[in-house]
Amino acid sequence: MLRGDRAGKIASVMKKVLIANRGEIALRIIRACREMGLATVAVYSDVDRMAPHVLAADEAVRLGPAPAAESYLRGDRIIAAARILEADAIHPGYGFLSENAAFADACLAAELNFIGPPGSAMRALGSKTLARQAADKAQMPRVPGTVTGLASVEEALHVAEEIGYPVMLKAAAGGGGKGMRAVTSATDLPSAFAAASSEAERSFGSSEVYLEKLIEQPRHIEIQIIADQHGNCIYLGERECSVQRRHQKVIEEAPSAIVDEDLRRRMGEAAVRLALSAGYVNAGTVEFLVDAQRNFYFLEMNTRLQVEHPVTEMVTGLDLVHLQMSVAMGQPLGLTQSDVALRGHAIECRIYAEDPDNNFFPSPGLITRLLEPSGPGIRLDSGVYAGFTVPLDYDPMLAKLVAYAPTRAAAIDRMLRALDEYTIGGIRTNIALFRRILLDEGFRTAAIDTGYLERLLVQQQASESVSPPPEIVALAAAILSSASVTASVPAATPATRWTSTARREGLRA
Amino acid sequence: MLRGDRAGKIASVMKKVLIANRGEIALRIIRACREMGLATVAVYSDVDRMAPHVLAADEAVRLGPAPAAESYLRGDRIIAAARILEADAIHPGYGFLSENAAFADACLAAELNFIGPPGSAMRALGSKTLARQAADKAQMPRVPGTVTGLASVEEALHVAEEIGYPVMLKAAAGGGGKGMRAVTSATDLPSAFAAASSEAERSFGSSEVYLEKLIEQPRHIEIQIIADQHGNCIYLGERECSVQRRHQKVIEEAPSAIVDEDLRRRMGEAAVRLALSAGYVNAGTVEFLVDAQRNFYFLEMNTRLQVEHPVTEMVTGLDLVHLQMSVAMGQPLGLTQSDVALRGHAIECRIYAEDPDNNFFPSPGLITRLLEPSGPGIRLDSGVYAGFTVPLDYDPMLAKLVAYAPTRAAAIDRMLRALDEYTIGGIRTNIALFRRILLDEGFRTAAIDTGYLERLLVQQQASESVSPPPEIVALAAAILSSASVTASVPAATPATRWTSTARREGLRA
Amino acid sequence: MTVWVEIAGAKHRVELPAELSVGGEHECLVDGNNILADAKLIAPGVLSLLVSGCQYLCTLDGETLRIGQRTYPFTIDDPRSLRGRSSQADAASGPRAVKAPMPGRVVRILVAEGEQVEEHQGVIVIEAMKMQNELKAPRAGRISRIAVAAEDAVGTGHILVVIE
Amino acid sequence: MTVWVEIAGAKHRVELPAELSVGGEHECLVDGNNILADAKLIAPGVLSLLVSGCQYLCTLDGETLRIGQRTYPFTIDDPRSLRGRSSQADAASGPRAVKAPMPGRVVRILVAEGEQVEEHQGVIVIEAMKMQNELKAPRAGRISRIAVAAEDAVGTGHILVVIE
Repeated sequence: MLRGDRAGKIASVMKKVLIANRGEIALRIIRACREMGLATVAVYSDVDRMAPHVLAADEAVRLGPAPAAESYLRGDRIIAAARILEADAIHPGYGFLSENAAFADACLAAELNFIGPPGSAMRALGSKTLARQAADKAQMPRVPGTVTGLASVEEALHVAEEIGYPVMLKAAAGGGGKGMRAVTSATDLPSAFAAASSEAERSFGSSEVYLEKLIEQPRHIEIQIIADQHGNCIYLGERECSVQRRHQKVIEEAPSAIVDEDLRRRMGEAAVRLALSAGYVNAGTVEFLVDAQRNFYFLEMNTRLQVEHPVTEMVTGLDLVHLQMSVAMGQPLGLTQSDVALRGHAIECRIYAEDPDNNFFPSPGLITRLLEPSGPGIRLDSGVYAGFTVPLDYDPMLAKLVAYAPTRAAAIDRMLRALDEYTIGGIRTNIALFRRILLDEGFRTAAIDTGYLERLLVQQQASESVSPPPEIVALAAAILSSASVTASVPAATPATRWTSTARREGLRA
Repeated sequence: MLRGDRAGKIASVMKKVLIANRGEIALRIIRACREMGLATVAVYSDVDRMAPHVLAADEAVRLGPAPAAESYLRGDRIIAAARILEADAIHPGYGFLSENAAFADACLAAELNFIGPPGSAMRALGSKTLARQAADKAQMPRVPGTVTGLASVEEALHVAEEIGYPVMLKAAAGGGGKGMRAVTSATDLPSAFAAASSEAERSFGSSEVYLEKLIEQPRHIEIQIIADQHGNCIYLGERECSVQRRHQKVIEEAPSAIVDEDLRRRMGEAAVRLALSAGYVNAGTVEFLVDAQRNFYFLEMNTRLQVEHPVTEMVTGLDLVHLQMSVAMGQPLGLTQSDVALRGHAIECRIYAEDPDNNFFPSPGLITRLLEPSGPGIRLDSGVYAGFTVPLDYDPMLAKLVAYAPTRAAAIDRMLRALDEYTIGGIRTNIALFRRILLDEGFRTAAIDTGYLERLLVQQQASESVSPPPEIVALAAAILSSASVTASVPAATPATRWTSTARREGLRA
Repeated sequence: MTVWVEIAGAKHRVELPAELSVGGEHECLVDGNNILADAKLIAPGVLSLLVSGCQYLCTLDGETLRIGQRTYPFTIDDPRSLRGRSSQADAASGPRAVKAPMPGRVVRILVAEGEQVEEHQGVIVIEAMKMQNELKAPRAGRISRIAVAAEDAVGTGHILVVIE
Repeated sequence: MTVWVEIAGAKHRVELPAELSVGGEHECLVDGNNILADAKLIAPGVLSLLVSGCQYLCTLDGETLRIGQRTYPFTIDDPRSLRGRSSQADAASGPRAVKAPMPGRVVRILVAEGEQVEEHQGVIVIEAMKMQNELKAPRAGRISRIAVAAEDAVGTGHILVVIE
């Protein structure tokens, strides 16, 4: 299972890592490198010169203008930078080039250690249709349906008849909910097929769609695996990510409230079988849908570190990025399945720059004030600071707030406490939305599925019981407003012409 | 073992907790209350109106002027405040009134639930000589020596002859190293006895001294216990606190590198026996000295929550303050000894406002800039914020930084990473000192005892290998200095007359 | 100093003493009721208000006040304030502009000048943070002006399209 | 603009361009050597310096510069700077003052005016943060003045005792 002599040679000299990403995940990886005594190289686009990941790195290289296609997606420039600065490894993070098999291959060709699976494993498991074939070979339960693209609407009608309505049309190259259509009867299928195909073509450059039985009110539960170069592969428990909006995860937790030891073992062993069948190395995640009867169905595999990996770290006590590096250096895992035990409960909230009160519009811009939660059981992986201008060019995730406690109920209450401490001024965020979810009886009883949040959002919001009297609110507003106009002395730490220029530059971008 | 009907009645109505403390521990307790749905009352002295614990509380009451004797030690005012604001419980934190049996009794008399042990248990275990008698009854190993005060120098000479030199003279009412003298021969004993007695008289108002065999190069290792009102008592593993300066703990960790399962069980069972023998309820710590042969000797019991409790929380996954509250409400522990397992390793650094480069002089004052570490495995329990003026009236601890990782080596390296991220501007701190300790081979190999740090401090400091070139340092100094004089525009968030006034007030205090 | 504060449709008259900066408690009048308040500014825009033992940590973010986790949009009617009454420009009749609700880039313009549109009909798509957002017509009418072109960068409040 | 910087006894001549605020790299001269630097002020007193690919996060705290975890005390010789050269007042001969190294309260005065003291003899005890600190005589001599009394509050640099 070793990746050959060349990979072995590469792996043996890992001293400097280039992090081909930005935001909180780049910072998180830089921190892991520092903890392991590895030097770090950050890359940045023009709007990210002052981003936290650049400030945390030992070295930094400009990639290009703001748009990702001209910067963070420029694999050629990233590899060139790694060679110039003599980095011997590249960590891709998530998103951007992390699941690009050609980039993984190019790294190998440039004698750079790509911290992730080999390109071949990515290809085998990256396409939804290929992955479904691999899942069948690994005797993994999956949602009934086609494993290859549908040639015509006639084939779609035929398959749908066989597996029974309702069914779901999905883009083969897709993700993020695009090119998806739920169909409840044969009459609706032809138009849905045309719409899904054309949306898939527009979004992914391929009109290929396939068809699956629609699982009603499914939960999204995924298994974290990690494999070394010596054929060892273990699972690190599950994460439940059923709280989603427009197919984007909003809250994740570990363990799942509905997964018991037996189900965990069966899902975990299936995930490990799939990974081993494709020669998988490094960290990966196998996603499943779980129905009301706790049947699980293979959904897809993510061949990279996931956004929500911290909840797994909290309940296993392990550090996934450290493990990724060790594995990439050719070291054996040093852990067997029986060494992995889950303890307590962890919840993660994805803090986004978006306005829940206004159609969830994105809200980039200057962060004028930042009060961050901390203390017992709280972990904050943030990618911003007060004075940083959040660019409009990348995804709106500002930070991940994680709460750990002995029980799920205590973790929820701890998260509420931490959210109360969290203030991000200058831009809109979804912090208040989490409060609403975490106080909701449905969430608290774990009565959640992938449609849960959308249902909650159309409900009337209950007003909270405790609230300051109106005259206190009026008084506070009056005092704070007066204070802001009676400013007459210079600030204790005067801003300089530089700062102001920098801010203007940031805002102009 | 129930504390009678009256205590039962009190315990059943816990809805609002007054926190009779300040700084990071008050904030930590307020956070726990919030997580448990309990309302909070902060108390403050004149210099603490803007302290973080006041800003975090639901209600706040002024106690008096800055000196602790006129504010945080005024039990009468604290109890009066609790009655006026209808709090039903008081958490004393550590220090101040936390080990004051009369205050615990006064709370009970005022029908307030004191979150800690009953006054009777404090009395039995609080005095060093009484505690040694209790330890003997509980068949606990202790350092050979007298259990009562020495009547005369003749008795001292007689006892020293019996147990063998070297011996240690200690003040019975003492603590913090005062009234202590090491004696290596009979010739030195009379003068040392006179000196220790008079120092004890001056420091503690009692000249009573006792005598123990001197344990050479001992490690300080302590056992955390928790007991409920129903006679259940368990131990939650050990903490090693051997890194001390002037008998003050500087770094603590859990578990101890030299404690194995068998030693942990023997020390833990001894600690539980002692607690049960005195009718102990709530959290407590039994301190031991451990010699090079891993013999352990009872030192003393701390009848309260300890500063260093977070390292125990990290490795057990439990929350000690939550448990304290549950126990005080009369609930059974809900845990047995076999439920307690240690996982990974945690280290705590006590961040002090003091200047290691200048005799460790205290350094109170305005915090002008604050960059705090966070991310994987990092917990920060802080009692300050940027813009807060650290008063000169209380102890110099600003925050506790805790690092958790699967192994001791990884926890050390993680702590180094976190210390690199930590900047406290405006006052001096001991942050750089921790870097020195954590890079020292002695600490890294756990070759530590209570004299370790003092020995390290007299050594020449090795210069670090990696360092920016001098021209870069000069350039940075030049640019930052120029920037601070060319300030020509108002700050983006102008300070107001209020802020400035507030800061002047803080500085004047 | 007297300030009028409008919160959730209700107007409150607040009288503040001239010098709140001196330590201790101050008498403030809210709608004629005396409130003894100990107000401390912790940082610009962050206020600790202590009234009858209750402590409120209040933060200001633009035109929104936050106390605990609750937020209160408000307006101030004070000649010395930087914030005047809310703009009356967006009246129900007359030309209505579709403005950018956030900074972003124009992806597609879905209408042409002179075209008649329905209320809630999509008129323009702008993109920020990998999200495309279709902006709708606030009322039925005729497109009198298209102020931007595809690929243009726009800031919050930037006028995109005007409907008459 | 030319600035002289003294670090660890060595003086460096630094020439900065007049306008560092425009984005990108700038030529700076340090001791005559050209350094191409991309300098960004992140916040007041916090600078990110990018030179030949290396990134240095530098923070200023009083007269001390910190880069990474290392600190460098320095002085600036620039007429426009707020910080002049370090004071020459503490010369080896002449009267020497014992100053408060921190804010605190005077606990005990261990000497009397006119008394002869040895070098390193304790002269005064001040207390802050629950710690008593005995301050020593910087040289042998006669106590010419005691400027404070027990229980006095003192600030950093406050003159306590003068030795002639």
